[in-house]
Amino acid sequence: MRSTSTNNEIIGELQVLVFGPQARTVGTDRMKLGKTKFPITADALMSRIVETYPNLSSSIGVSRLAVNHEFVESNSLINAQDEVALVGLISGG
Amino acid sequence: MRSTSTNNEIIGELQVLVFGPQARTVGTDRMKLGKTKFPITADALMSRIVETYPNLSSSIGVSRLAVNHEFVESNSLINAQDEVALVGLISGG
Amino acid sequence: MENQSTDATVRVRLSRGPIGLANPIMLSQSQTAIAGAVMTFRGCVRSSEVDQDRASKPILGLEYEIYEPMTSRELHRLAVQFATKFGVIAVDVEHSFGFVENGECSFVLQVVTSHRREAIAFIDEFIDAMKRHVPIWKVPRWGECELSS
Amino acid sequence: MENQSTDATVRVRLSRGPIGLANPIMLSQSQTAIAGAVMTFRGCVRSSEVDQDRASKPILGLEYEIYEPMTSRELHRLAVQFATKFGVIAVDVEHSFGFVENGECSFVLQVVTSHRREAIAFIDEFIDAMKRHVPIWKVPRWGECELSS
Repeated sequence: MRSTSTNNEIIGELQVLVFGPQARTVGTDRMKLGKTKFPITADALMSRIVETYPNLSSSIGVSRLAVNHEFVESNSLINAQDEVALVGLISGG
Repeated sequence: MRSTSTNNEIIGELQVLVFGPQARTVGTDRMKLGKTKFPITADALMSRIVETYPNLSSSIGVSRLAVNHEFVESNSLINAQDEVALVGLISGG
Repeated sequence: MENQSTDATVRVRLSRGPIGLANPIMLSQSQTAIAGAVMTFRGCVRSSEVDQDRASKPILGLEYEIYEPMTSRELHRLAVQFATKFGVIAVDVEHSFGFVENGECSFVLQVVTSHRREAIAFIDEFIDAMKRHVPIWKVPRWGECELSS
Repeated sequence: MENQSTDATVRVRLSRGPIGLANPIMLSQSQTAIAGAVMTFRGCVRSSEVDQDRASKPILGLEYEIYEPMTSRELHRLAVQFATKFGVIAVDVEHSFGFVENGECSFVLQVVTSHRREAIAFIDEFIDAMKRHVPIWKVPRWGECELSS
């Protein structure tokens, strides 16, 4: 994670882990969102993901974000050092 | 089964098999109902069982009769040569 | 007592004494291809039973009585009935007769279906029906000293 | 994410590749004394899957992906949650990661309770919750020739 800090505001690239069918859809297991302003809410991050990877638009509605291995609410704040994963299209069992 | 026949009416002893807790209650696994008039309905037989073995009155309500290894309705007719079993207080599993 | 047919493989057994680990149901290749859920229920003997006064008392085990061939027939009839109802692929029912010590199992029900929901519904409804309709009786062997005077 | 405690024995494992017959849950003497119902659910890979066009197509198997340690944690959290809800004695969860060929099993859930109803409810609700909350993904390996040009 490379980031630059200006007046307490951190701007940098955010990597979001992605798995399974969604990883096949985007062609990577590590999505990269450049010039992300931290902190960013989960909701805002979801919007940025779909903007950057429009192929995910059909499955984003059944997806949630996990931050540091825990699901977060839509208004949770994500910081530059957090590990972020998109958890969608799960199908255990 | 010993029986005597008079004018198409058969009178004889009917043996009714009994199992499990009910067999313990009556102290036998083969109840004997003397001077039974055949054919007799299942309902009438149930009444005779309770008259003869009053200790069964608390469990007769959850009991059914099986004739020749099949459950019968209350108005079914039982004949002298049938194998009759009282099926109550069952608890498989 | 309608005449039912089913494509399910149905097996029923009565065994003297406790039932060990059940042998897995053997499936044909075409059955395996659609078998998504395999469920096994084991009913085991606990170390106490409720007596006539509704008090919980220690037992050594349970004595199971059956009434053959009616017991096997009723088990088979119910297995076919619910296998048909839920589109079951295969079912295997095994029940003990005679003495089963506490800690041991007296009943093993295995069912194979395409999806979980049918397997769960089959097990639930089959056991309910078995407890109402199948001639199997249990008698506790109480754990307290029996006077042998 | 409340902090839950339970007296249940809870075990969670993730295993590479298919899961064979599960090892029975080991119980203590005091657990055995009250264990009346032992249920096992096995989820197995069928020979076809529905593709994006809703058509059923043959597969060689399924590739399971997990996201550790979150996958284990979520499985454990749900096992404790529903074990507490249903007064479960012991639960054992095993799930595959990596490739599981069709005909093989990828998920085994064992639960021990005093009575049948809690075991059935546990299995039903745990699996529902798992399919909603636990990060496990499956990707079909289609059975048709893959061009290796």
